[in-house]
Amino acid sequence: MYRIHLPNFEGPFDLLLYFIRRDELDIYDIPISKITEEFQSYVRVMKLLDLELAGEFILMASTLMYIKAKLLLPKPKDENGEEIEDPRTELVQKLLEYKQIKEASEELRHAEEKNLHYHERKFFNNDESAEVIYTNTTMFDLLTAFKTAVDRIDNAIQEHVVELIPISVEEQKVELVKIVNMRGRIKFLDFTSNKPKSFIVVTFLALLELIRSNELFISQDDLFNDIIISPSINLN
Amino acid sequence: MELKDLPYFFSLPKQEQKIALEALLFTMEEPLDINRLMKILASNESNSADEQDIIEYELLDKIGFNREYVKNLINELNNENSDNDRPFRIIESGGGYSLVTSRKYGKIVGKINKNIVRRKLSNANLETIAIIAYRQPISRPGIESIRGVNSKEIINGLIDKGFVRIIGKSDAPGNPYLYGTTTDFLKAFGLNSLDDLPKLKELKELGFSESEESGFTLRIEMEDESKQIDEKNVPEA
Amino acid sequence: MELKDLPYFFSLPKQEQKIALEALLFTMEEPLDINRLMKILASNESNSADEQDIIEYELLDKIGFNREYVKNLINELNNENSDNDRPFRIIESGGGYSLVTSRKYGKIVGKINKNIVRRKLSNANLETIAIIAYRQPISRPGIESIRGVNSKEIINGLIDKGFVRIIGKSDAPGNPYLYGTTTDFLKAFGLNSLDDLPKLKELKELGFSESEESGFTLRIEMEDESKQIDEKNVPEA
Repeated sequence: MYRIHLPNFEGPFDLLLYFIRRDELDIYDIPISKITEEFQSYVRVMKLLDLELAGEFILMASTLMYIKAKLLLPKPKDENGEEIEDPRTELVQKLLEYKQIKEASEELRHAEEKNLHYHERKFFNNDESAEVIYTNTTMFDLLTAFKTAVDRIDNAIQEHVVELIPISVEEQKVELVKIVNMRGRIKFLDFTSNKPKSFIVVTFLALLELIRSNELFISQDDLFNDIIISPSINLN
Repeated sequence: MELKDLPYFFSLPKQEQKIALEALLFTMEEPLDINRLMKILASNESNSADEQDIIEYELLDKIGFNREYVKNLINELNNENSDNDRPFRIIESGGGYSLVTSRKYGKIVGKINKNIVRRKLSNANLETIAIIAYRQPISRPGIESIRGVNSKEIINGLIDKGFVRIIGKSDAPGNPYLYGTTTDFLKAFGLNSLDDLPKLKELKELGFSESEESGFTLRIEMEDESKQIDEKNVPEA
Repeated sequence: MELKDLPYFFSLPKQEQKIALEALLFTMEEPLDINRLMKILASNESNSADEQDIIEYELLDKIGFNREYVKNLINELNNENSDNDRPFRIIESGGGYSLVTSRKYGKIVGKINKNIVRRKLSNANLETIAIIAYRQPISRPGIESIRGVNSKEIINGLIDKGFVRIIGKSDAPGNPYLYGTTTDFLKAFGLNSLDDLPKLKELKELGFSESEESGFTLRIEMEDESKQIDEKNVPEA
């Protein structure tokens, strides 16, 4: 069984933010029906590929449907005749909070890279004369250490069936761009038919990255039809 | 008023002070914050550094041996070590000063011995540690409500890496553990304390488009949070 | 016969080789004997230091990059560091090379800092003491079956540190010693008694019961043990 953590989308919020950024939507006024459709088609494609989708995506799809439905109803008013809170409010707040952290983590990435090559001294001779105070001796440090030890047995007991994936996402990205540029356009399901699941997964992940970086373009005649992959030409 | 004795360290020639400082930090297993460093340097052979009251800081300050003086020694030492292609530098990170390899030789050593190279965190890891860093103490449900996805494995992975630890228990139903960041996290990101975390953007700055013609006003309840984090100083063991 | 690639270390200018050697020893967790040192230096970026057979020692030897060459680098480095009043030296002791303070600066540091040493228990130490704390009385084979590695040195080290003591002998073949924790252990971890240890049941949050694929049997075993520990009150000296 596969449990896919898409490298590009850390979760449903990330995917939603991607749609919002791509289509230059106003985060404070999200067009719910449009984004619900986008989200659902993403979920459908994942299902089409027979990939097990993290439950959170399904949950988000239904949350979006719920908000959409609520927006269609006449807006309830409170006793002063003022409109009660927009059903999108909570979602927007969550998206903003997520975005706030996401942007901070990008800054942390720079800090990490800057400090990657500072190495500390690792070996200290035991100086018997000095009085030693250990600084990492709390109950929780102990608990964490015990957990790590027992986890290791846990992993050793598990049988690991590791499916070897002969190609990496990086390699497949190069390959895809080459093929698409050569043939003009390809159909995703054609391209991946009769291929092992691992190949399909890697291809799909490569495709997602390429779409994100605008190196390839995809289109679909209908939600359930094959995805057509073509070179990225500015069609707008 | 006069100093009975100049503390041993300050009685050394300045050049030797610098080198002694480097050697001192070499023997330290934990970063040394400026207060403890001053205490050690100002202690005399006769008194232990713990007898702080004996140390005549004010008198030392008067003759110019204060924090600025010591910080200046560190700067000069780093410059000399850089000019002479020496492999070590003193940096301020993880709560104080420590001696580490220079970036140049750190990179070289990493190429010779790949085992010491720190791998960069994955995006999921980075995102999660950012949430923990800014919102600590925070429980797993708290983390998951921001990320929108199950984060158990990621949190446990960060614990294994030594960047996150349990710092308590929540009063919320089920008493979930509360997580916080460690000194190793600060060190890996070159932060001296949590106050050094990059400031979170104001929510207003986060909007994607400037057009505010929408008919809805949003009640934003989060604006205080960034302030909260600045003020809060989560204790580190 | 020719070398495919000169190992990265030997491709550096000689002066940088010396300094890189100093930085390398700074980052090592234990003294490096000449064999392991050679293995690390001779490994190429492309191969790990473990793939010893790939390393073409003979060819390296032929072009002059052998043990004598490396020992000579160390001597030259020590001489230069001495001439320039640098505080560090490479010495051979405890089974290999390590970087230490020079005698002069070692003495100076000793005079400045007669202080309490702040140290962190290594993960191996922490893990072993956790196992002993939860599973006591436990024999060395018992500890090793959990850790998966030989733990003799670690256990002896913990005895030296005063955290662990022998509390009896097992009836198992060979009558191995049984280990338990001490009052110093309780003190260091801020516990009043072993009853204050976090219950194993609380590990649930840390991911024992929820991992669908993982050892069901293990879980059951552990739940029993937590009871055992609850009921059992291991005598403390």
